[in-house]
Amino acid sequence: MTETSHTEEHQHPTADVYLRVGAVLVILTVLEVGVFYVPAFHTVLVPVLLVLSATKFALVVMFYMHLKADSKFFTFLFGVPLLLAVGVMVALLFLFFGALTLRGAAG
Amino acid sequence: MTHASATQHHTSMGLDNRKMAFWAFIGSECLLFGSLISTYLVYKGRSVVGPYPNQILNIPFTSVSTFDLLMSSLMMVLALAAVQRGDMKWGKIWLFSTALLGLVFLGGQVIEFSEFVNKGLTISTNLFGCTFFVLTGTHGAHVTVGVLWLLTLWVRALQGKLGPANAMTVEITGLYWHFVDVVWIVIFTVVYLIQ
Amino acid sequence: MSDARGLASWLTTTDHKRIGLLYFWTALAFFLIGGIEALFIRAQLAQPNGRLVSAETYNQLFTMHGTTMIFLALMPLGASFFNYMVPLQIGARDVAFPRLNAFSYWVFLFGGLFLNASWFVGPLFHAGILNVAPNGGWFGYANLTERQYSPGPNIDFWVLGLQILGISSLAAGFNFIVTILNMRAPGMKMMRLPVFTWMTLVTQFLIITAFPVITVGLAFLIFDRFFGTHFYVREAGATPILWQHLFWLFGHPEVYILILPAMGVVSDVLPTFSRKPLFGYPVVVYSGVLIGLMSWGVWSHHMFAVGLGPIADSVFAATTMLIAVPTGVKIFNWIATLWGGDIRGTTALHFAVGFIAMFIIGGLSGVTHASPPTDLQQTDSYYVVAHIHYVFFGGTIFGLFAGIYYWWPKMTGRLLDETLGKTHFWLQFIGMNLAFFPMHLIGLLGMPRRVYTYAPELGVGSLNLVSTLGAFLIALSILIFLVNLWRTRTRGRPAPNDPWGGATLEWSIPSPPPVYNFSVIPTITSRLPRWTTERHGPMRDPPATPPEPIHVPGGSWWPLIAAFGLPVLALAPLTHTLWVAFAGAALLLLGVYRWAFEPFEV
Amino acid sequence: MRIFVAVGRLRLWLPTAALVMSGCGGPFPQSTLLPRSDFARATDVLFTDIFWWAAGVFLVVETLLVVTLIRFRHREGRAAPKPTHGHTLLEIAWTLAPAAILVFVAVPTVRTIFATSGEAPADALKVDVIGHQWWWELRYPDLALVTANELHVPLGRAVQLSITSADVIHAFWAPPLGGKRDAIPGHVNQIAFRADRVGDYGGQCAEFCGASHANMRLRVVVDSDSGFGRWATEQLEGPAAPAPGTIAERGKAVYARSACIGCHTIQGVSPGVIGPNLTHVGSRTTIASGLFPNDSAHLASWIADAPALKPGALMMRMKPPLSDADIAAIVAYLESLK
Ligand code: HEA
Ligand code: HEA
Ligand code: HEC
Ligand code: CUA
Ligand SMILES: [Cu+2]
Repeated sequence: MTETSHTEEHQHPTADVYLRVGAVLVILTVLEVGVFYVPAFHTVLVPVLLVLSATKFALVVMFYMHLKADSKFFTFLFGVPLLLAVGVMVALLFLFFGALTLRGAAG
Repeated sequence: MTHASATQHHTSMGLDNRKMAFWAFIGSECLLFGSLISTYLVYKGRSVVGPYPNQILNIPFTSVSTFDLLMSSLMMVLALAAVQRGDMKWGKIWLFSTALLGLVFLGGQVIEFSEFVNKGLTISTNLFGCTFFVLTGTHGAHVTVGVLWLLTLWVRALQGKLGPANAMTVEITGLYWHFVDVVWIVIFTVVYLIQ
Repeated sequence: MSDARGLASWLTTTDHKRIGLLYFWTALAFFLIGGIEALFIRAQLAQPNGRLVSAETYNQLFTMHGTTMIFLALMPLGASFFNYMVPLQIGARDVAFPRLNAFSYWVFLFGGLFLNASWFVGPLFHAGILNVAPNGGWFGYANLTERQYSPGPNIDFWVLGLQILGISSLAAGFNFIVTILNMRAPGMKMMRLPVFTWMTLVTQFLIITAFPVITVGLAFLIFDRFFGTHFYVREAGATPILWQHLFWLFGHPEVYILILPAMGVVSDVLPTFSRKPLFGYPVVVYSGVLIGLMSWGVWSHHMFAVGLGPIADSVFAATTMLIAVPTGVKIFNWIATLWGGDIRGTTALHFAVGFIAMFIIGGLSGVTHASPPTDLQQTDSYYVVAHIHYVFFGGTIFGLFAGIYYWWPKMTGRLLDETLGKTHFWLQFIGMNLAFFPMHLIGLLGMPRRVYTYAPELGVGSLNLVSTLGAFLIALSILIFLVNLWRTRTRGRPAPNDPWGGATLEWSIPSPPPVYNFSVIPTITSRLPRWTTERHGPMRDPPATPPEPIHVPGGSWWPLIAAFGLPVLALAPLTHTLWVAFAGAALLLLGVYRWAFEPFEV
Repeated sequence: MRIFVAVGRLRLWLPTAALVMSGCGGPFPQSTLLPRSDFARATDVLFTDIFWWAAGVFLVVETLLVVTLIRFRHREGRAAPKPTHGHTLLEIAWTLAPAAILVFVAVPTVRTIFATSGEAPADALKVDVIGHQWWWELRYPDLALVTANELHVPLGRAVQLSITSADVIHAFWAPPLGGKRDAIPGHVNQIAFRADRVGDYGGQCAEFCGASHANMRLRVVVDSDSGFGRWATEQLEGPAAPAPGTIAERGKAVYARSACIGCHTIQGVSPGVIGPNLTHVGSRTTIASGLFPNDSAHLASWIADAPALKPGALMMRMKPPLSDADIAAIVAYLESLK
């Protein structure tokens, strides 16, 4: 937690940047759907999709929601709960699908 | 939405009160959607009767919806940029098109839901129905609130009550809208593409 | 408006101090209700085969006792201090969002009334009075709480009521996070914040992250009960264990939500009365943050009997035991604060020390729970009930009473009577040990919790009788406290700005403070602004009259109206009437829109 | 480490203290402090171990607190205290010390977790335990034997319980034999133990399961090996046929034309599965999951109006009501089913 007492006017990106990010988002979405339909990718479908959608997620958050340029504190305010949510998700998946258990009843 | 602190100029961290509250709210929403998505995932493949996801999810249709929502996010940032530079003509246009694309998305969801119901999948048919409808329905409810909010701003703009001085209000609306968009990015991948 | 009197001025108030008082009195009332429920429980269990209440009534009593104490008494009592003290401690004129603050209070009040209305509205549901109150326990385990096994409206009241209360806590959470981070007086750096404010901050972070999880869990249950979904229905392939995970993911952070504010109070009270700065301030602060973070990784320790498998059990045992470390660190720092001090045995100090002494017992029984094999013999027995009450009663309640005796003069301008106060303390101290210590043995001797009766052969009759006597001794002590409050209204010694010689900002202004709190916003140069330290002289207190006029914002009806929409909304599923839902939504929308566009200045 | 376990065993004062405090004396049929199986002993040893660590911490910290309070209490004329702000070494010390103690707690904990995880040798006696609102169904799959509410196990032989539920969540708990496991619909949980003393122990459902949770009790009878064999053989026989002309025979006829058959099994007489199997109900010592002694008076009032005796009992009042004579006949019949 930093002590910023002065008001910073954050430099928001220009419309140009917004458009370019938009284009990348569209391409990534096309890729996602494409990967889904190409049988050759089926073995690596899940990791590829996860990477692609995480990239989209990050792009929107960083550029459209300005987290990249805005106060780091907002990143903290968003990032910690996000990490908690991801942690909870991973933990529950482990608990339910027994990867963590020898003979867990929860699954 | 509260203007309680609109006139608050000095803050200890140099950050706007409402914006900070809103980021905290978004953090909180992460856990809301995190719990919903976790539930969807842990119950995946546990339905004891059909229809099952691969029999019913319409990928081309939803891809279009996804595209639509992404574009609405783009409109939203353009609206913010316009309002910030005081260009209220384009501000109004972009605000309205954001709301419109949101409405299109909701329309798509209505079509999708009714098609599923026709094919025999309701909220009480099986676990897939329960988790799918509650997750996407919660998302849809967020979109609905967003559309109402955007239209409110648009009307204020038409009335001439929205200008660069309220850019923060538009920015916060945008934060909400983009967050709803990123949630959809996750849902689209996790629910639709990873079957 | 500022000094306005009359009912309307309270209904529309946005002054954090008035809202704090509203929270206090409401929470105190709910505490008495929860306590009376506990007395019925104890009277029933005073001997084997008790006949005072029926099984059904008993199940409602302990469910409402737990729910009331946690959500309607302790959380809001904490909230009353957040409201009243946090702005004063950071040198602010109000919270960041005063109307949102009023909204939180009204939602809490309506949620509490909604839950407790269930005691009386049985006839509306073709049942007797005292028949439709929630009866599934405070953690409402599915699938017992599904419509199939709980057909009546009992659980409906519980799920809908908790959903409403969650909104109140969330709204307050965002508000206080922003208040603490952004409304600090110049120079009030984070590491100069009073520890109470720090712990409030951590608590609010826990609230805004933990409550969404229970919201989702409750929403599933609501859908199951009203709309035919199967989130916890085994026949559909689901499992009731999902509810347990969602509940305890929330439930464990929740217990720290309840203890951290009390730890904050103790950290403020001890330095004042030993005339020594808090020992290891940064360590106390960081350990609080750490406790908050770690509380997210231990939830399955409530589920050792579920059979998650040895690896999961081991992992959760380890994370749970680890929490003892930052907690212990706090305890040692408190003792080190007292060490070498000039300890004045005021009532507030008695309660703060009582907190330390009793909380250790609760913490240590927690560690015996943390070991899964031993917990298999303890879980769902009275041993857990003993643990709960040592941490809640010995911990939170003692801490909050320390806060009450400490801050009462600030809040009302009158000092509480010290003799009555110490009588209260000693009776409560003895009473709680009589009431709750035997429960360890009762549990180890094999009495499960949540039983309305037990067999004489169990051999725990006398122990239960002792426990019941202890409970009534606690009741006596609480009566003395109430007498003290009552007498003080008129006969209490008027409080100066600073009756205790406190180091923090709230003591620099009159008791009770004027509407605007600080005639001049102070500039802070030290962690102990009002004390002389090696490097700093004491600050100059703000002048009695403001050098320039201070504008105080007016009140608003809209938070109250918006809040009222929520219980109306909740009535819709209960009464199966659609128009009620529309009415509720309309009220909420109307309130929010008018509130958003109402001119309001700070 | 060893030392502390040894010291721990000395903590026999705990049950003794309980005896003294409770005054009424007598045995404690559900005590966790009088372990009667390997499982219960393992957890008891661990508990003793942790208990002493906890007691040590308690003594040290509370003593420190009290000494501080006395030594530094306010006295007139005392000089202003020195404003100390902290001490890094101290902080490190009181972080590490508890952590070190916890290692001594955690290691045996993990060891015991694995030792008590419910795996039994292949030749263990298997019993399926099924929780119902508010009674226990007990099945011995290898013996093709079904009974209720009174679990018989042989001394010294490994027993494996597979625990589940037919409706809501319950928890199986027979404290002298070991810790509880939840009975969860859709899941099977396991407990393995080897009883080491003949006796008659109490147990009880430990997870809140509705109106009569308090009344969902259980008896565990640890028989000698031969005793267990005798019991099993008896249970395996068909139901005793009442002698012609007796009141019991009339009772059988009343039973066979009443609603009872819809819910209860009596081998060869009725196939119901909602309530407990009554084939050998006469051999049980209690009825209604350990609530009442199995005598004619209780049986009669139970059959007349079960929910009046046990709140919420899912055996509703018979409609139309049975006459007193009919009830007496049924009671005689049931009592004949040894
Ligand atoms: C204010 C609330 C509060 C607090 C602070 C705690 C604190 C702790 N709790 Fe507790 N707990 C509850 C409220 C709380 N609990 C409630 C309400 C339930 C029951 C819910 C229900 O079922 O209804 C429960 C149940 C519960 C369980 C589940 C029991 C069961 O149902 O089977 C467990 C298991 O691990 C547990 C563990 C702990 C631990 C390890 C701590 C630790 O944080 C304690 C740490 C503190 C200390 C250890 C003392 C001080 C430390 C020292 C002096 C240092 C030296 C110490 C050592 C070396 C050990 N608690
Ligand atoms: C959160 C805090 C909290 C507090 C403060 C208390 C306080 C008390 N609790 Fe409670 N308790 C819980 C939280 C709390 N409890 C929870 C979470 C459960 C688990 C519930 C569940 O299983 O679902 C529980 C369960 C519980 C049980 C177990 C029930 C069961 O399992 O069957 C018992 C039994 O003795 C009990 C007793 C008491 C007693 C005697 C007090 C006393 O300390 C109460 C003292 C207060 C008073 C006595 C009030 C004073 C009133 C007056 C002086 C009268 C004045 C009257 C007027 C002005 C009109 N509690
Ligand atoms: C609606 C189903 C139902 C009917 C009909 C019914 N019972 Fe039952 N019975 C039960 C259930 C359920 C229990 C277990 C109740 C409990 O212990 O909570 C039970 C328990 C009993 C017990 C105690 C068994 C034990 O070992 O504890 C006896 C004896 C008994 N029933 C006899 C009868 C007789 C005789 C009739 C007919 C006149 C009858 N029941 C009709 C459901 C039924
Ligand atoms: Cu079955 Cu409690
Ligand atoms: Cu916990």
